[in-house]
Amino acid sequence: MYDDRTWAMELLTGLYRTMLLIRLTEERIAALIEAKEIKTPCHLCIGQEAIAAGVCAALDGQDSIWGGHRSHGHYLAKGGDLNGLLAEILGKTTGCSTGRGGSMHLIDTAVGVMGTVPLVGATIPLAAGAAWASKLRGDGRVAVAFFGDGATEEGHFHESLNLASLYRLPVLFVCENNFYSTHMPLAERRPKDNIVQSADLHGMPGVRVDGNDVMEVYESARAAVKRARDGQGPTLLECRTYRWRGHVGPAWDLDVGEQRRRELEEWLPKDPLPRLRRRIVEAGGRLDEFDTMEQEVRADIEAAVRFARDSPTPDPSELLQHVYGPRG
Amino acid sequence: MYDDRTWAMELLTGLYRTMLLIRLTEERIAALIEAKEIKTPCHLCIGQEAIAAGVCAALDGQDSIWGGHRSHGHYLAKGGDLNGLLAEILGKTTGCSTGRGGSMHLIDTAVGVMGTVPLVGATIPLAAGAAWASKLRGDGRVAVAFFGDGATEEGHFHESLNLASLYRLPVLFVCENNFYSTHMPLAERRPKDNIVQSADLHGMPGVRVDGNDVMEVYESARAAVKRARDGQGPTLLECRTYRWRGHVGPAWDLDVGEQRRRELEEWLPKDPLPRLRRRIVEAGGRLDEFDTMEQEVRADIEAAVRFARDSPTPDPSELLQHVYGPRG
Amino acid sequence: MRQLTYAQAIREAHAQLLREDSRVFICGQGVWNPWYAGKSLLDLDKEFGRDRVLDCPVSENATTAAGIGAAIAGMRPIVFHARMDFMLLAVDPIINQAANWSYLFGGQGSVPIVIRCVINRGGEQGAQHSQALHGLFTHVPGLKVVMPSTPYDAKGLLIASVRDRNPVLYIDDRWLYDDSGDVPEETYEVPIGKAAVRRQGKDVTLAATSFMAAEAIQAVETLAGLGVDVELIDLRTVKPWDRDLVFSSVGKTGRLVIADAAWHSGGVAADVAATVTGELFHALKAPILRVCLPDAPAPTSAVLERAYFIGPGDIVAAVQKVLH
Amino acid sequence: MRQLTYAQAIREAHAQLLREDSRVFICGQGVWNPWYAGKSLLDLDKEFGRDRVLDCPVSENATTAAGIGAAIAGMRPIVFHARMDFMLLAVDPIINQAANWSYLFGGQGSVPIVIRCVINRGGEQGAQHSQALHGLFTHVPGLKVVMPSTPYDAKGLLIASVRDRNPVLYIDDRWLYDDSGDVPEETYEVPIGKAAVRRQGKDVTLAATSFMAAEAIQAVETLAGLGVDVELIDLRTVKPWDRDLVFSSVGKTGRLVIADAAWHSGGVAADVAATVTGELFHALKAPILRVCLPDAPAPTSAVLERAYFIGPGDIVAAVQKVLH
Ligand SMILES: Cc1ncc(C[n+]2csc(CCOP(=O)(O)OP(=O)(O)O)c2C)c(N)n1
Ligand SMILES: Cc1ncc(C[n+]2csc(CCOP(=O)(O)OP(=O)(O)O)c2C)c(N)n1
Ligand SMILES: [Mg+2]
Ligand SMILES: [Mg+2]
Repeated sequence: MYDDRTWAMELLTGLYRTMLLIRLTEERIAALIEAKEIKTPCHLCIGQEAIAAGVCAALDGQDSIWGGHRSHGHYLAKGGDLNGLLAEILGKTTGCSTGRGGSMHLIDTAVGVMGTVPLVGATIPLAAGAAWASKLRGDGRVAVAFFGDGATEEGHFHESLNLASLYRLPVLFVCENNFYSTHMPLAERRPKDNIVQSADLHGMPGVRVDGNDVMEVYESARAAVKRARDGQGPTLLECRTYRWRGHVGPAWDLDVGEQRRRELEEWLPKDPLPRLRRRIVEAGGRLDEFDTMEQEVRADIEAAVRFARDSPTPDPSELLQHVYGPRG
Repeated sequence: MYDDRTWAMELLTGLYRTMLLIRLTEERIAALIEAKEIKTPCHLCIGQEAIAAGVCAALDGQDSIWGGHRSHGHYLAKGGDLNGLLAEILGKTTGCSTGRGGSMHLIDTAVGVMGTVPLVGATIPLAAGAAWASKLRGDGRVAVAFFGDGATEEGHFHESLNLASLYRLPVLFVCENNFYSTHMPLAERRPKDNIVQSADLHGMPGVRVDGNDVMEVYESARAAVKRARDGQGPTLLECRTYRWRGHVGPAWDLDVGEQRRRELEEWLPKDPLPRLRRRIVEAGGRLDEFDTMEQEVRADIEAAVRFARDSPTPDPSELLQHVYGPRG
Repeated sequence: MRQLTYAQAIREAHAQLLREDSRVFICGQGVWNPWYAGKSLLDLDKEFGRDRVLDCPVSENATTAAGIGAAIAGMRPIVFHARMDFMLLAVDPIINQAANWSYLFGGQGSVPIVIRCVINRGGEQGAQHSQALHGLFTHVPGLKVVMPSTPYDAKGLLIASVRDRNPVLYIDDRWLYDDSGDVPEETYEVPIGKAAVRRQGKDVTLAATSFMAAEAIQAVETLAGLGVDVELIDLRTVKPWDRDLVFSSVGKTGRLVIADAAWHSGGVAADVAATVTGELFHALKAPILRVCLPDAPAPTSAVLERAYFIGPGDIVAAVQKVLH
Repeated sequence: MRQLTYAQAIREAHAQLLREDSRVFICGQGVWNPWYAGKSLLDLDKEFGRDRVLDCPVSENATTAAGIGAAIAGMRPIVFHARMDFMLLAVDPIINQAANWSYLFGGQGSVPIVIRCVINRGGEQGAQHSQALHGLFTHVPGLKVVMPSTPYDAKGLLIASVRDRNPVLYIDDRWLYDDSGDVPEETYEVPIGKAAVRRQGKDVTLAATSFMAAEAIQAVETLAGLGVDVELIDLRTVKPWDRDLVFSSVGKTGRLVIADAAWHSGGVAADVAATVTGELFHALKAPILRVCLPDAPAPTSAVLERAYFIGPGDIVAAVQKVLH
């Protein structure tokens, strides 16, 4: 099913490195939460790394992404500054949002991370709007909205798909269907497991993707990006995956009982990292390179933690800055 | 296609009488607007009478209906008091809303007209809520939401369908697709002419109906009502029809140009009244009965106009009554 | 008397209402799980069944509007919003429909719904998970808005709200959930629209809402120690707020400070100040001061949060200011 | 100077902005048809094309939010709501996103959007087609809210709003559309946050908004005839409103009446009254009165509408009251 020409080793290892960076960063954050060093609520994406990595690998630097409450991975996959992420989560001035946003409000406009905000589904129409801007300017940029299965229950999800399709906006709607909205399983929130079908209703292609297969995610995203750049409008990707940790925080969240335990047993083996790793090895990748890569990534993360710890906290005298932007 | 056993002559003439009452009342209102006797904005349903008549004929007195800005027909079809309608539109205390609501806010709870309000799509979730009440009480009542094609662009249309389907609520979603939202044709507002498809997305049956064929409307509604009463949940009916007059007021609305003129030429021959009339005659109905019926209906309407004219206007001293209900 | 926490009192009121009135049901996000509602709804689904205690999809607008429809149809729904911020998606049915319904049908329709929402701020959650937005709703005729500050009122106001035939916004504050106090076991109502004098005093009237009414207890003790005799009024209902009680108190003290942990511009505090100036001007001996949040969104970093949120110290300072 | 109507002035501002700045576009319901917007957008689609002047589906939330996204991405959208009532469906993106965006990213994001909405009341339209809801938004930090009352300001404030880097609510009033006045042909800005003195006076300060500022002209003439010398201030911007000008005027007159055709409880009038009482108390010689709508939804029947809406007579009465 894959177009092998695209699977140059650099691409594979790049995808792996991104997923590893996300995984290890999230685990480090989990440890910092348990150590009570982090207070801001963190929604970890461990287990879902392939979606952020695969989609962002299909984008250019100019393209924009928009996320939600669970967006550390999106931020990192798009190239968001690691120091800025850790510093933000620790509430420091050097944070990507200057310590005013915390884990749920991330930004790095230099690399196209336009904003992540925790109102569920809020950035779906914002991304459509960014795509609208690109269409009006003809600048060829694509916008991506990352959101969860729960977000598809908000009416503006449908309003946004209709607008984007009607105006053929260059936007990707990437739904990370991890089958839960907080403690609520998908089946208790909608009659059918058919999120992807929303695309057809609104007159755009919808693709259901194995969200734990980074290569499948990448290929689907690349096709959708091409469509968008060619002026053919939006695509909905339903990436099916699973959240390993609790809705918020580091706990393994077995509290919600038997169902979760069974599901985890089924999903843990689908871990996207070993899957790509096997593939890389098949393609002739050398095992020792993984160790080097892991050492490098861990070093970066530790450096970021040090940077964050050493950074100053915001000065209370600046509390009222930035309520309004420039010129007012 | 029709189950002939149901087509007793009383049913046919009853449906005809309802449509005639709506048609002649709307035309009378049109005349009163032109005579500047009516100030409140009136959205006439001339041409769409079959939907109100067909759906309401499938309901019991206990069942509730909920409407929008274009709901004179729904009110009358459900048995709403004719005097109360005219008096309300003329702003009198004897109006169905005591002169506080005008044309766009009608109520007659005695016959199950629970409320019509002009925020587009607003009563879609309200009707779902009434059905929710019936499900919790087990009272076997069905609720009907009447709304237009434009209302399906509001996100809460989708939210409501999902809720109603998930909880199997006894509700009918009756979309009167007249292909316009004010001056905007359907094709300029959504990529596909596929409103009925929303039903499948949300896991309920969707039926596309010729909204100018009252018998087809009645049969589809009856089947949906049965489903609802049997606890099988909601149904979406997309009734395709056409608005003859302007979005608001009596004008024939040719102002929006060629397209409307062509469409009207195509739709006027589909007038639901002559269609049923032919059918009744085929079934042995006598022509002179139509004349008697028309005289009776006109007499009722003139009596209602007199009643409205003779009724007092509200007393300004009562301006602040009913801001809060009883106990408050 | 028996002690309950604020959260337990809310839970007990829900349970008793579900028991006494088959028309009552609860819907909204997070009602099956303590994550959102703390102990305030704990296991109600197990006790009363998931038909009457319903955890809903992420659809604030339709969930709230469906509750309104059910209320019009004769039920007594309690729609739950785990955070007031999320309820902004439901402003349309609340203001356009629930608030107007009784009036525009000349009293023939009524909307006996309780829309319960939680102010849940701090903890480095930031701007979109911290807002105290009651000031948006107190502007709107047809709505009632209550904000209990004690376990006793939390129970009594919820019961009164559910029994009221009008749409009532019931706003509780997550920061109060662990406070305990006397709570009778039987059902009782705390009347909507009636404030409570928490302390008699002659120097200054301090009118406070919700969490600030709780914070004020400490502030007035501090002030008493400084020889300042404060009359503390807990508004309890912010729409309609208790003009009679506030007026008679200010008539006596001639001084008024209002403490409301919402943005300074507009809102309840401004309405109380404006009304008193308009109608009791000649009794006033000093400027009316408002102790409110700065006109800024909530930051996350703990150091900024400490600078942003207000407490007893701010009240003490304001009271001293109106005395000199 | 050249005369234009209020509606023509708004239209000209739109046209000039579309011409001068390729980032500007207009979206919303009814922009292709005079039914909703009167002459205020007449034929702009024909002049600038339907890509930049876009008549949208009935999706207030997504249309507004998409405008916000486009603004964040560098455009200068003007989102149009033919009635403020309908905008309640878009309160979530306006308050949760647009208002907070700059702050919660530490100034790295900005939302240079204009959300234009129309107060369109009377004519027996009733409660859901009459609301003047600016008082909901003046409570919210991060938003600016302007309400022009003259053709000159209607043009100048729209231009200033579009050039501002913050989210601005531009609220015009359908009842003003046919008023004419001097309007320069070139583009100019009326500064946001600056009120205008419409008449100098020494006895009473009358601060009015939008339509009431226009009605006030007649009221102050009547009062002048009665020997009452009113200083009339048109607030023009209601968030942030012009403290300096209001304070200096009240400092001179010692008396203040505020006229705002919105509900009496809460809202802008209450904020102005509360702020003046808090900061200018010792300059006040009389109670501050608010001339506002009663705390009730709008009725339809013409006789009730006449009793409900306010005008010059109500202003005159209030001014006379604060003088005696
Ligand atoms: C508008 C809104 N409603 C409710 C919430 C509470 N909430 C926070 S996260 C969440 C779950 C969303 O589920 P999903 O979209 O699937 O994302 P996931 O957490 O699974 O990544 C909810 C309901 C919110 N933040 N915003
Ligand atoms: C929430 C809301 N948005 C916009 C409007 C303005 N409006 C009034 S009627 C109408 C057209 C609705 O079209 P449709 O639902 O198809 O009903 P029809 O008029 O065709 O019967 C619109 C957009 C409104 N009343 N409410
Ligand atoms: Mg999920
Ligand atoms: Mg239509």
